[in-house]
Amino acid sequence: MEMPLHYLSNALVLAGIFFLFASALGVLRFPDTLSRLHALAKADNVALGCIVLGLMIRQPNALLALKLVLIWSVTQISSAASGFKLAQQIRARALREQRPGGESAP
Amino acid sequence: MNAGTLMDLILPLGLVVLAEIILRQRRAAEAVAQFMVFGLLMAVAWVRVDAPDLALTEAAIGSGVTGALLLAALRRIGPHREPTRPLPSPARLPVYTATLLLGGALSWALIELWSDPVSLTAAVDARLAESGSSNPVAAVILNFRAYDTFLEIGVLLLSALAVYTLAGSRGRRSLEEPGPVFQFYLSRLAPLFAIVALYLVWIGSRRPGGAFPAGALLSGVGVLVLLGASPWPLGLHRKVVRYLLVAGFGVFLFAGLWGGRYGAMLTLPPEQAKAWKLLIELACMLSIGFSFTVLFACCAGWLGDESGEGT
Amino acid sequence: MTPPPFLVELPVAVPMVLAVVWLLLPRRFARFLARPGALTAAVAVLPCLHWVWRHGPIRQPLGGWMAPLGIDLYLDGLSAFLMLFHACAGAAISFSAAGYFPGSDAADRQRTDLFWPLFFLVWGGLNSLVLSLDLFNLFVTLELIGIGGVGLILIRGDAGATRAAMEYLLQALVGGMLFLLGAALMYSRTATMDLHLIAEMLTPDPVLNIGLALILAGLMVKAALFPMHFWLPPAHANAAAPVSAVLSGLVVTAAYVVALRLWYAGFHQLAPMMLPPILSVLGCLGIVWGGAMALRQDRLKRLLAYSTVSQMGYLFLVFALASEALPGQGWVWAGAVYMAVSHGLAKAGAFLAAGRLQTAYGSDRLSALAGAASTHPLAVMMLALSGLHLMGLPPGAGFAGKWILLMAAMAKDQWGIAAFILLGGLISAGYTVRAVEACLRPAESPIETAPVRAPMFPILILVLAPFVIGILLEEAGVLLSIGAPVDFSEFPMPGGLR
Amino acid sequence: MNPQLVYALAGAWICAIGLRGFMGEVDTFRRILGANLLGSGIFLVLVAVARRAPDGPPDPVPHAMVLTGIVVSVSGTALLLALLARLHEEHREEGEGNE
Repeated sequence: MEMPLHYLSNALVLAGIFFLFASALGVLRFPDTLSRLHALAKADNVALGCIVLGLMIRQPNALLALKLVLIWSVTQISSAASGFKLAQQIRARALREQRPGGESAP
Repeated sequence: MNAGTLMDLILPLGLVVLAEIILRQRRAAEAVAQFMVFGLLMAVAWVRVDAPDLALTEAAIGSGVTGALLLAALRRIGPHREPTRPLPSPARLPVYTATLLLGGALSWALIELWSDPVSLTAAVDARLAESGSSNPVAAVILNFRAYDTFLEIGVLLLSALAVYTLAGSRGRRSLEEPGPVFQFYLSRLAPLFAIVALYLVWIGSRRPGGAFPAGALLSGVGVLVLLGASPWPLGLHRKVVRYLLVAGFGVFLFAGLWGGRYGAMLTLPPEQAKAWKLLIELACMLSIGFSFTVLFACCAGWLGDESGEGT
Repeated sequence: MTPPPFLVELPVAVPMVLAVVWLLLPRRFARFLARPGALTAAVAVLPCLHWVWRHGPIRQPLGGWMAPLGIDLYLDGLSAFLMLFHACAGAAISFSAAGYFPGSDAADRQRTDLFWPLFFLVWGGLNSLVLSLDLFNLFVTLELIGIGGVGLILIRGDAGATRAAMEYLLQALVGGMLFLLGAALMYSRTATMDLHLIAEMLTPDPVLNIGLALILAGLMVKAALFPMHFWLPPAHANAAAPVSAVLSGLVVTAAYVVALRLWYAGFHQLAPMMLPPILSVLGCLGIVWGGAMALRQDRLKRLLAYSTVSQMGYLFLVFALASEALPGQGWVWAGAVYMAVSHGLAKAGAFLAAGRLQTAYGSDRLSALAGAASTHPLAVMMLALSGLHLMGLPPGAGFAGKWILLMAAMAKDQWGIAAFILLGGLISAGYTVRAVEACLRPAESPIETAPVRAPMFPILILVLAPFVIGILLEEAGVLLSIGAPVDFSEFPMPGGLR
Repeated sequence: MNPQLVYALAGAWICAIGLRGFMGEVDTFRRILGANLLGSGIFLVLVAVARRAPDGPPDPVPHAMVLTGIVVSVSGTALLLALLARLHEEHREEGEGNE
């Protein structure tokens, strides 16, 4: 019974790392700020979710697992709030500038 | 070559390279972002070197508060600051020689030092029972070298007071009205951070924690409230502001004078030590949190003196 | 005879209690705390002085933990003498500052009132700096004084005060960090931060040399020795007069005293052969450079700031002159302390006098001060008297210090250093005469001057104090010899030491 | 050569880079970052030195010193940044004033 759980947690952590890599790639490659913000918020949360799940399997007792979930939920809330505020600022700046090209400064 | 030693090679090398990259950044905003990453990597380094207390404090203060201060000041300086013209080449020679000299001499001295590790671990463990806390670092901070911590809280109080002499800056609050999402976030997380801060202070005497990371957490709450709420009244003529600022230093001084009766200043008799230290840590947490909030407000230019004409 | 429980910590605790009480009091009562508070802080030193004079040095372990683990305060002749200096200068500056910062409207009053908590905390820090024996504790105290000094500079400073304060803080921070790096190396070799314990374990080994070099580099930045002094003139010239008096008189001297205490605690065996000559060369260059720049200044406060740089150059000569060869070289050590204290007192008095002239005439430009001698004769006389101490003319303590350094230089036939000492005296005579002559020139048209509310007697006390020390030189020598790390067998003054 | 020496050497070179940043840069903002790096380097050296003993708990005294050092260096940095921001505001006002 021990080994399959071991492999499962390794697999989950690896998946998390892959998502992290994907989000980093997204931030570098996407053209404008809003889509980069999108990549950052979405992929990071999924990655952290996978890693937390993978680690929870390894925890000796339930309290540590609960703390990991708490970490993940606080990150989830704060990235949502900061993502919203960032988007608000970017949109406000884009409206202010109203350049014909509409290209918002990063 | 297991993963641990591999990481112990990559992390220090990464820190050194990142330090050089930070200074070579063309735009200041990128330099600040990388400086915050540097702070977090440093926190990981503290964990690898068996210093959990420092990891907490470095992550909370080193990258959190310092990052917030850098960003706040940057907003007023202009984030796209190019470095002004670099030093003329003849002036760079002494700088580079001094740098290499310092780096080389330090590395050589450290290699020389590594052979015989001398430390005070035994001396601290011997007297740990009398100090009223089982976490050795908390014992050293609040008992054996309490005078250092007392003066350091004085340094923080001084920098907060010094910032008020700078006040009266007409920083314009150009932030839009905080949206409902931010209000929701603020109303849920601020109490959570406060509870975690209190937990850190409470657990401080047994496991890594203590007043400094807790204070930094509180300053995070303060910064959030500053970002969210309308201009917060921080004028020094308000009684609550003055009391919060001086709480840590005042309680520490009072405890020191109270201890003076037992022979020397800052003597905490073993039976009362635990109670006194909890009181001191709570007061220091409040003072550290509030002082960093005031420092953030001044860097952001919101510390106008509301004695009549506000910002 | 065990000392009373709270004796050593009193001069540190009283100013800090005053700062806390100032912050807790409602605004309208806080202003009445200034003068009585300064007096209590000054009087708090007398019991220590009395105890040291009768019973000798005390080593007070703070918190009851002994040296390697805890931090010790060490009350000896030198620290009692310097705390007396801090008390006298601090009280005089407080009485003068109470009149200097009237602060008319509310906003201005709120900021100038901040002078008092900052000043009391810096005062407590200075007393702690002189008492402490722990390297890391010295680092934290130096930072406390540095950041307090920056806060003081910003209180009603002139236009360039913000930039000067920033440069001062940058240098103070990095100087402190170099000091901490040196202390870290010392700790990693000897597992203690206590000066006397390190001194006992001192085997000349290269790691401790590097540590000492870093510590001295940090202290040289903070004491504004020649190559690292560029932050000092703008900072001291742009601050308000009482603040410049605190910075130039007390803070710079305290950083020097830490270097003196380190050197004589036994670290001089550690120093590599070429360190003392480097320090003396830098000292001589500092004397000439500071003096030459002072001669060229057109503003009085800037002239006095450069004079501080020049005088600090003098003080660093003592490291080259104090070597084992000299029999009973305690008096060289005492000579340096006399010079440091007389410079601190005279410079504080000079800055306060310059402040009076600046408020009266609206600017401290020498060309604008013509006719000052007729309208403000006492202030100009104070300026002249303090210049006299800088020159080192008898019977002041400045003269005693310079005379001792001169004789030590000749005894070790360091003729170069002796020549520079005399040259420095000539240069300081030059810029003093230049400043006083500018005030003596008759004004073309009678200028109405603004009323000056700061009292005159504090400046009188500050300028006359070095004379008092000069007269009581033997008692001062006996006081300094208590618990001193050097022997005083051949005190060269007439009558020597009983 | 146990792993902690690598951290100590890294700390030494971060100090060197921080000092170069402080002395070598002209822009004050970079100099403040350099001073902070110098501080972090010193703290890394101090804590790595505390971990020299191969076994047993690390030496708590340098840990306490670094905790104090971090708060001192951050309060110094905060005051520096407030001064720098204020300086830029004064220049901008002068700029607007005499244009």
